[in-house]
Amino acid sequence: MTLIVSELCVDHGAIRAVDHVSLRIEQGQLAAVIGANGAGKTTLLRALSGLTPARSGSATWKGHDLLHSKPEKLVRFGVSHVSEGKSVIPELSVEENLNLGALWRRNAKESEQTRNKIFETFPRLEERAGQLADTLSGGERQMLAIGRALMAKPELLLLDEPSLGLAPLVIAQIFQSIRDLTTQMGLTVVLVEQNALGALEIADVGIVLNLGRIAATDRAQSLIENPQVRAAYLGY
Amino acid sequence: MIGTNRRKLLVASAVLVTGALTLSAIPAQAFSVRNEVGVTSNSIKLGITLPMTGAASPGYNKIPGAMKAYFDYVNANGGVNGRKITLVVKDDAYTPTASVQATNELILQDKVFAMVGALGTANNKAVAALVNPGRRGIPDLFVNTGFSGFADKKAYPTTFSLFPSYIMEAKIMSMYIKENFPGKKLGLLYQADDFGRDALAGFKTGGVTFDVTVPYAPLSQATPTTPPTWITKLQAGGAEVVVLFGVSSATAAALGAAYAMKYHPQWILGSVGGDATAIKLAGVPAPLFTGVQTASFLPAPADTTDEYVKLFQTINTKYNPGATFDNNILAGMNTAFVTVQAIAAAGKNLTRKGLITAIETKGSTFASAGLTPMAPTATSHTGYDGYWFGTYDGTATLKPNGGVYTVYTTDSGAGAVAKSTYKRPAMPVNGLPTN
Amino acid sequence: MFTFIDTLLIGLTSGAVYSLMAIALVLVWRSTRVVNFAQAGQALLSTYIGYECMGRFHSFWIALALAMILGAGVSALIEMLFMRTLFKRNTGPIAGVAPIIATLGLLGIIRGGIGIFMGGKETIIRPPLSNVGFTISGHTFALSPFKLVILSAVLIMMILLSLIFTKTNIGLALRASAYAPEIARLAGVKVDAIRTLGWAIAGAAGAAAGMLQTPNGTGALSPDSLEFSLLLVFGFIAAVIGGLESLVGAVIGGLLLGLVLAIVLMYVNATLLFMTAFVLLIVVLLVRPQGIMGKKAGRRA
Amino acid sequence: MHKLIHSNIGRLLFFGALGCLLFLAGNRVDELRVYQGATLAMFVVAISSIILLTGYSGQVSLGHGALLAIGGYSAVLARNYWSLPIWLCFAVAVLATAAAGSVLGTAAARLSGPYLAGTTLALAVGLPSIANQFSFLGGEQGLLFDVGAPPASLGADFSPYKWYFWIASSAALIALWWLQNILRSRYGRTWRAVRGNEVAAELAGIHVGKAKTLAFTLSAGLAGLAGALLAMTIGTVSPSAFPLTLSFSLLTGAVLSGVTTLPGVMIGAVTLVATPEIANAISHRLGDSGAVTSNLPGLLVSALLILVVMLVPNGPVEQLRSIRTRRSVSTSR
Repeated sequence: MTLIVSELCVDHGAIRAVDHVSLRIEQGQLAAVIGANGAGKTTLLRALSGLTPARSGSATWKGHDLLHSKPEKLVRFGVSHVSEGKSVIPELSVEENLNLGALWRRNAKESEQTRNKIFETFPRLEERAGQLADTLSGGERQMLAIGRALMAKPELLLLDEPSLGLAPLVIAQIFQSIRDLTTQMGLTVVLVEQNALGALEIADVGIVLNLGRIAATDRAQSLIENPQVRAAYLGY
Repeated sequence: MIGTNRRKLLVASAVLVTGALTLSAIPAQAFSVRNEVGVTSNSIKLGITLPMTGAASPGYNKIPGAMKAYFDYVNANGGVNGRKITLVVKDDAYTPTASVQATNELILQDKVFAMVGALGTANNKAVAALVNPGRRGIPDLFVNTGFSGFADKKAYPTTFSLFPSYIMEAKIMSMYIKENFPGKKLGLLYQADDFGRDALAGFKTGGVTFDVTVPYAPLSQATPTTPPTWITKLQAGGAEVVVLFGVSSATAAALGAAYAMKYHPQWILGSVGGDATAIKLAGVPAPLFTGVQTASFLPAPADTTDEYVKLFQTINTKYNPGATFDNNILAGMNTAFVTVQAIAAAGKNLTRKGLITAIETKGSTFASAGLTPMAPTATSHTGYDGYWFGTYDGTATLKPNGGVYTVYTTDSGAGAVAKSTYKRPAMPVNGLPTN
Repeated sequence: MFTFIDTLLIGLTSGAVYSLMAIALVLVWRSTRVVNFAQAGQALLSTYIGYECMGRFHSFWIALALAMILGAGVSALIEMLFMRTLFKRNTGPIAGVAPIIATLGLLGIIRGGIGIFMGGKETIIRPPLSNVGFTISGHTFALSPFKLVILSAVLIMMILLSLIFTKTNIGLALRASAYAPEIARLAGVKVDAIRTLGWAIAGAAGAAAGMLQTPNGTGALSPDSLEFSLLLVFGFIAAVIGGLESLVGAVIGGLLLGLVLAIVLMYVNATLLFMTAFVLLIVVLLVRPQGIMGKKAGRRA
Repeated sequence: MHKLIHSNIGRLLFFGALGCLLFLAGNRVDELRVYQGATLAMFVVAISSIILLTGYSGQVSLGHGALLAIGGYSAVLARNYWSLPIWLCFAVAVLATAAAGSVLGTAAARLSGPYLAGTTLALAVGLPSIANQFSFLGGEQGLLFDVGAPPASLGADFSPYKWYFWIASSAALIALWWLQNILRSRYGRTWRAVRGNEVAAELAGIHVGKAKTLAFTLSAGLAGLAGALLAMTIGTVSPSAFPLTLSFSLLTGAVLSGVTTLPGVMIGAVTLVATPEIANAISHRLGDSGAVTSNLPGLLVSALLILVVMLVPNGPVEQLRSIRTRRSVSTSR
């Protein structure tokens, strides 16, 4: 139950976006991937969920080959990906967005239980269950996106920039829920974040990407304390 | 940026130059005028354009097969003066653009001796204006349209009409209605284009006024909204006799919609949309034809007592297998027959000029299946000039009213309508014209 | 008075036929964001299939069912063979236009193929129920048992399909795949299969349109008959008027188009058919650029 | 050398030289080819019009045939009612159609993809039927368009077809030259920006609606010219000269050319002109059955359309270019 990535390379046209990345994330860990814009964070995540084809290397989870599976298949192996930006469908209602995440499970009862649990975590979603997702605020949309991913009962959660475009207070709230979910549900989480400090504060381990390569990996706390990382990514 | 622009320009020039070179690489055809174009000592090449595909094609697309069958029959019997006739057929889908293109190909590429039976008013007009067979001296024989203008030799020096004009038809129909349905409420359903408007003019000259007139836009008969509205209008106007000047698909739609609304007036169909096989092909079952009347200038296609019909049926079975004998086949064969008659009349030394002179001088004595005479002269290229009326029975078989062909004749101008006294010349032996 | 009632009936019953075609177009649009011009060709092909089935089974209803099933199959096949590749390639300036153009090409191929193999043959489908209008107190109305079947088929299809779209899991998957294919995939929806399914349903609806309209008209079926492409144009106009997004809109658009056409043909000018359709479309779009039932600021295709 | 080609005067010289070459070519071939050359030039103009609209401003028109009809009819009316000299008739066609295009374009700018496609489709079906409503438009038969005999100074054997070819190719060359210039101008860049991303273009201060309307207007002007040329090459205008299939085949031509590349325009035009002939040759081989002969041209064009969209979606020219770019990128690395 370990996520093992080795020598992963992903090309974006003529540009190598992810360059020989190897990493290992243990079960139950929350790993924060940080780095500057264009460091290859999103591409790494998209490769892991089968959205972007990899050039070479390997990535396995529970013995499944992540690189050569379609995303809709990976969901069935317990890999859920919340993509960058507003990963909800504005034309659907909040409830429909949630249900979408559990369509493949075909077990209405189980799905309902999961949904109730998600409503407990994000009560705002329950209040707005019948509304179109289009009417939600940014933070609510992010909650909905994560909620939708959770509906699939994932074991590995790939989160892409959940803090994007949100107000500081809301960010703190979202980060806290991510931490809580990880602990409560025993999830393994890969969290890609521009907001490096916030991400490292809740993470167990941290990975710093630079121009597609791994610049540093360490326990999150150590990275926060690392003067070079602080200077380059944490801004103080 | 400059680089891409330059490359773009270079590519553009390369492509254009290649295009130009390709064009110029095709050698200009050498000129050799020993024989008349399209004629050799043992062959004659003719061309036709007509809709073989598209909305206007059903029915008409049987014509070339019938013409070819008759030519094959003639060829099998030694041809005309030892020359065998071939017919090159080009589809124009009933659009003038395609007619012009196809006629150009026939004349410039296939190098046909003459055009014969080209179909459609707008198409023939476009061809006459642009390809201009007249200027080139190319005979444009027996065009398949009732537009009266083509008989005008000044405007169309090499074009010959075959059909009576739509104006003649409407004038004759006026007389027929006045004689047979006096005092009845009259309705007219017509295609709102020159074809229908020619008919309107004819009815005006003929002195018939309609109580209800329903025009329809060409092609609109194919939509589910249109045909029921015709019937509702005619019904609301109380029309007891309805004249229909439209294409067969419109006739079919009208008969079907009338049946659905239990409306049973006396139908009188114009000759264009009055062909039973085309209407049946468009979905009307035979019983609906009972009592429907129509006009024609050829004998009824089911009239086996007619020597032409009998011969044409035999030829059709042998040389055009699989095609049901109907009015289109009859018309196609007759056009081919008149063509052969004309070519034979032009003599052994066949030239385009000679052919035109032969039709102008001898045309009115030509043998043909037509029950009225053809009337070409040196000044006017008029074709047949009359009609008879018949009634369909429950098996969609057309029979002349009263069992005999009563032919009315008139002209496209203000001339009166009269009963014809024309006696058709006997058919040449075996249906092979020799003079 | 009778004339006016008949005008309305003509409008509604012919509008129902446009609605059928519009439903098929809306289904494809809703599930894949493509305007499927091949729909007319598919309907033609399905109706020919239905005609062959009638020859074999001597029952219109069995033929209708088979035509719908096989029509769905053909449609699914088209999606898998052609459209799937085009959807995948969503870059380049032509990406938005390519599917439309491909469907135009398919339309040409289907019509040409049918022309070569079925051209010139006499193919007539007779209605299974009387198409003669009901007679009440001496007047025969422009509404027949068979036309009632068409009207109810339209309503049933609209209600049934709307329910499928809004109330079922498959409907949810269909909508999600159309709006946001990537998110749908990440949520575990097999988007490719769902899209094929959307096309299949549309193929069945188009087949129903062809099978019902042919005997409703003169009954004749020919590759050259403009019926189906005219139906496509009018069906498309109906769908656009209705807003493309909504099945209810498609039906409203079709009925409205039929009614306006019938009224204009009857009371204004009998030759104005095509212009009327155009003017109606322009008027509706000027007032509501997204169509009657369309949502404002819809996603770009 | 390339500086010369890049400059405006250079381009003018280039197109002039091209013109001379074309006219020389026109003297070398037989009448049918010359006639086809004129048709080819007409298609070049019509397809460029679509390329300008679809390829450079991202709007889809399924009804270009209707714009051609406006051009054709206005040229013919100018000739028949005002007896204008022929070149002025073409100018009238361009202006009248551009005016109609600006009205349409204003409406079109409000509509997104499928709604615009629907409107233009309805226009293509609806507009030609107007001719039936007014007698001065000649009804279904249409009106004759007499371009007039070639000037006597060209000699007595100078055939009318060659004259049409000269007029049509000059018009096509001028249109292409003008189009090249405008696409390189500020407007060209604006349209590319709009096509790329409307929102981004709007943020960059581009008035998207105005840019689209302008593209529609100019495209309509070109279509009007093509319509007048079409009227000339068939000698007449009538509703049936502008069927829905014309609109579709123009779109086909544009796709075969590659909707984003002007240089490819010849490919589309040549294909449209040559297909019937190729189809004829094939069906002749297959034994000239009526059904095959009649349906093959449509089938061939459609098959070609699918193949291009599936295999070389951006057109042969663009495809070649991108292969070359890719190669140069990979060698530079």
